[in-house]
Amino acid sequence: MSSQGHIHHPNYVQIWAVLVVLAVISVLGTFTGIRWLIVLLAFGIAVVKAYLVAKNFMHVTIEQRFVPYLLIICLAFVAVLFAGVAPDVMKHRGLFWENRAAQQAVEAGSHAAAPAHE
Amino acid sequence: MLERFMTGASTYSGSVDHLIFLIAALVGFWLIVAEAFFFWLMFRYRHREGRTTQYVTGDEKELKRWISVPHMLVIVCDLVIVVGAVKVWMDIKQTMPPAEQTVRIYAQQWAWSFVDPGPDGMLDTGDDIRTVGELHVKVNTTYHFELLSRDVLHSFCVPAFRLKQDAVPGRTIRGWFRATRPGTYDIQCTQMCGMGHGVMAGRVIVETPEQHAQWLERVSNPAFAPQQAVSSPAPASAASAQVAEVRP
Amino acid sequence: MTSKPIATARTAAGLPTARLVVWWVVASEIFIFGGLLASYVMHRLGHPEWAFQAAHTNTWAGAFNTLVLLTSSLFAVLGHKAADSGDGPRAARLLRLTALGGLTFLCVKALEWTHEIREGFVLSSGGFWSFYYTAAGLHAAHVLVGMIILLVVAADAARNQELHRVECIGIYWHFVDIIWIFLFPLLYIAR
Amino acid sequence: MSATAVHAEPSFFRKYLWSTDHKVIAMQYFFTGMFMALVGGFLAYVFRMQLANPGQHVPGYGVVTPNEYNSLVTLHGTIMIFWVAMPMLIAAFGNFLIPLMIGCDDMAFPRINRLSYQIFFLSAVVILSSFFVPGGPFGGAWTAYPPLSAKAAYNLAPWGASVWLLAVALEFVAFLLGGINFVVTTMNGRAPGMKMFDIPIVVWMIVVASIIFMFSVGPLVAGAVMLLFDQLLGTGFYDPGRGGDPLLWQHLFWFFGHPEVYVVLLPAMGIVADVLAVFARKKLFGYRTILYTTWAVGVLSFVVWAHHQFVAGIDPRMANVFTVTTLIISIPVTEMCFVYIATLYGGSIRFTTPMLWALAFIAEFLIGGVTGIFLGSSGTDIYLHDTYFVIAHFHYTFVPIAIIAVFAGIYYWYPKMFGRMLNETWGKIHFWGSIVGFNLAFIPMFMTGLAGDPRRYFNYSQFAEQATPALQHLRMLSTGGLLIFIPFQFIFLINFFWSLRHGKQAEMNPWHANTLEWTVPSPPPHGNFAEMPTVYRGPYEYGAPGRAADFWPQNEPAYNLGGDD
Repeated sequence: MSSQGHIHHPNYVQIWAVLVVLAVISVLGTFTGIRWLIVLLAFGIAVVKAYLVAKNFMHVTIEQRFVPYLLIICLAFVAVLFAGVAPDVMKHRGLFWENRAAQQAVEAGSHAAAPAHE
Repeated sequence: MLERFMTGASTYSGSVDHLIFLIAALVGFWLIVAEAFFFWLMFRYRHREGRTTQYVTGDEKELKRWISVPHMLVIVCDLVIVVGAVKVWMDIKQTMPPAEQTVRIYAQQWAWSFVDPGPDGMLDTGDDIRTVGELHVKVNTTYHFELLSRDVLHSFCVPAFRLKQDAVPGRTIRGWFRATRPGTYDIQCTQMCGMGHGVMAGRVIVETPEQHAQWLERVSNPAFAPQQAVSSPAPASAASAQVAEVRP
Repeated sequence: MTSKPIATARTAAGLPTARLVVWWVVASEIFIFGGLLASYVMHRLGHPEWAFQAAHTNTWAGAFNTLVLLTSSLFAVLGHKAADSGDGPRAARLLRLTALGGLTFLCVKALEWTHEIREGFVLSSGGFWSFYYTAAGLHAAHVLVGMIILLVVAADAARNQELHRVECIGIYWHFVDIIWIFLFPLLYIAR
Repeated sequence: MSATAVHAEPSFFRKYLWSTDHKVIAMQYFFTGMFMALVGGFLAYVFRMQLANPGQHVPGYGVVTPNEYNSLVTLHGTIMIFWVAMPMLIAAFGNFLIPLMIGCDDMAFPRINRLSYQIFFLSAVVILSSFFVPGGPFGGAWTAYPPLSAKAAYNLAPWGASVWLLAVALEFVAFLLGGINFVVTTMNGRAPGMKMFDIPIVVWMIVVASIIFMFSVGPLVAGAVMLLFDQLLGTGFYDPGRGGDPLLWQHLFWFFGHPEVYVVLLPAMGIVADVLAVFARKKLFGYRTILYTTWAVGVLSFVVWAHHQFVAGIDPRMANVFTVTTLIISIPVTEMCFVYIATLYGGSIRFTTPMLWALAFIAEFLIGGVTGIFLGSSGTDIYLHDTYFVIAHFHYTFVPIAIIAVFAGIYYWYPKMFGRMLNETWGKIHFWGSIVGFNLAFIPMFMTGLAGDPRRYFNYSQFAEQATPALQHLRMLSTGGLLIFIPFQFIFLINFFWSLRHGKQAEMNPWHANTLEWTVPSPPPHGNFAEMPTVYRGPYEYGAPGRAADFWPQNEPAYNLGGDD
């Protein structure tokens, strides 16, 4: 494809409609009150929406090959960062160490009435 | 080998030294080989009138071998080093031999303070002994320590024990050591902790059972205990002295 | 723009330089937001009690903003289509609509934040709120920058100049949209 | 504003201060970096003097207080890495070489390029201004670990800490803009015929380095914003008391900090590669091998960061993972060094000044490389972490990178940059003086480090084991090395500025090199090429069989018909 645009433009309004519906669903999901369902819906739909936007609006899939690879590599490195950091920051106890401060925060927060004003 | 630079006074100081020696031997060998070959090439192929350079792309099999074979050998050496390193690491940081005694170490700007369980051997009891700047331990006794920080990052380092562990505020980090040689050894703070970082010293005093008993006897006498804290020499007071003199 | 260096006009990599640079910008932005959101996620998973703080966020505002950004993205891509067909003025109109969407987004956010700050939830009143304002604020800053560029590009496009830029700013705008697509569940829904 | 003022002879301001010409911007980075190097060097001089004779009055400075000492080491590190190594290696050489070497007239985005320098200049002004703010400059080490860096109550530098952070953040922005420009220019702006494997190694390396920087710095930019909020707006991102975690910063910092090592290493390697090939009159040994190892290093550099944190309180089990990755990354780097050495085989080596520096880079960097193994393997790092062994190790990598390789580049491209030759004799004197001083300064540190000498101590009076005469003599020795090193740099400066006017006129291609920058007049005119070149072959065709000349310029048609087919 070139910027002088000899690309086939799909029906963007349709795609937009799908995106809106998805957004609505993910909000409606919160009314079920089932935690795992809410989270699953929310993030599952987020991924789908992101894919639709990237594919149809940003035209990633018909862009030069290296572009999608580039973006995927970026996401992979972010995942590496998460994997390397989480064992120390996400967990509050490990081999011969424990994050007392965080544990206490969790304790206090879970009981407090208005945790925002801790 | 490292003994020449710094005495080793813990059970694992020897294994650290051996690992350093192993790595030194392996990488030393490669360093010498590489440098020697490098300088020989420099001499052998220095410019002389009428010498034409050879057109070598580096893809020729027989030449590539000169890279690939050493390359494989280096990988082998790396494997040896990984095994050695992980073994020592596991021994020092990932295993905890059963404790015969447990002490608590507080780091703060800019002094070390220690809680010794006292005669009953239990922390957080009435007879705990708090000292500043001096950690008294029995020789040939496995100590566990709980490392805490009151303000910023510090690092509890006893070079003679080959021991180093950062103290992180909000966290309790546990480790162990077993002193093998009576004597007095430096405690350093090896994590930048502000103005007094360079004077945040302490001493670990490794005592024979008798000496240790005497010390216990001396400090667990209630009349003495308070002064023990304040009258403890060097670090804390020195630090504050430094602070005082540089304050504008 | 007669002074554009030859370097800018070349396309050895097979796509126009302007679009290439946008992709690289997107790539580096992925790391900025990636670092921030990764930090947020691992804290959030470690601190279930933050859910109490998160409960005070206004899901409806977030949802409405999601629709606003999705719609503005639609305008942006329609603008790209118009630009491809050489219709500069139409592309300009659509880009201005896109910018209007951005403006709406920021207004809603402003109201939302005013309300929350009134209730006493400020940047420093708890881990969740710190991340909430920082992440949403960083995103809002991108929206603001995007709007300015949109208007600049629109001004050129209206005179049928630099039409290829319509697509480039579009790509950036869609990226900002995608960031929000993830911020919405992260900050509003997951509790 | 736009770069329209090309044909009309522009005013001094437009030509040198507001120019969009990549060569002028390169020079701006070059001289800024040179100036900052003098600042950083002076800081080093002051704290080395303090260490050699503690408490004594330091000539040209005065008595060093503990707080000042911390600020000195902090700013020495920060300035040397962010305001000397990066502008010199990436920005100065990148800006000057990339368009010339790939055969185009300028950067793809000249005005973004100018903007990147202006932001960089601003950042330099900000970091220097931190010397004069109330409370003095930041002294929490260049790693700026919170909580020390987060609270003025801890670091006693209410302004310094934030100013430092602001300067570093600005510098990141500048290099993000610059880096994207380099990458895009090289991808799209290459001369017709220049395929992937016809790009000079130095360009490749600068581009890969820019990509590594762009990717690794992102999380730290976010982290810096969070730290700034902690300092100024009372958030608790890194405050354990309020649900934050100090280790998060360490991870974000080193996720950038370790790749940063390769960000500066690769361009240095690239400069050395080009100089080696030219003066050994020899095709690089395995161009593709070098390229593949470069990419391998680039990828691996993202998975080794926590070897800076073995004893920092991370989960001990993670340390094993990072020990393994660290030793893995040593393999491509070793391979790269082997290939460079092998390039000399069968050559005809001219020991000109640039070649001396390039060879010295390899000889010294090997030492820096192997000593890294001691620190990368967790077991020994327990003992050596944060001792002078670390300092000796990374100066044996960074001095070859930021000093030796940069000098190789300067002595090699000076004729092209300024149209005159540097004085060879004085160049060689400068070389030998610097090398002797450098080794004398840092070899003793390996020994004190093995004796457990902790870094960032302003004196050792409190530490019986460290205050021994033997160790003190070693410290004096290393200060002596620095005192030898510094004066020879002034020899260089004199040579540099004298040659600007009185140096021998340089012809177009004084070194008989192949790459495109040598096919234009020295110094190149605005727009570089009278007619845009076409590339017919790789950059390292030296001593090609069946040719009279032992070099073969990239733009020379196979049968020299002078036609441009």
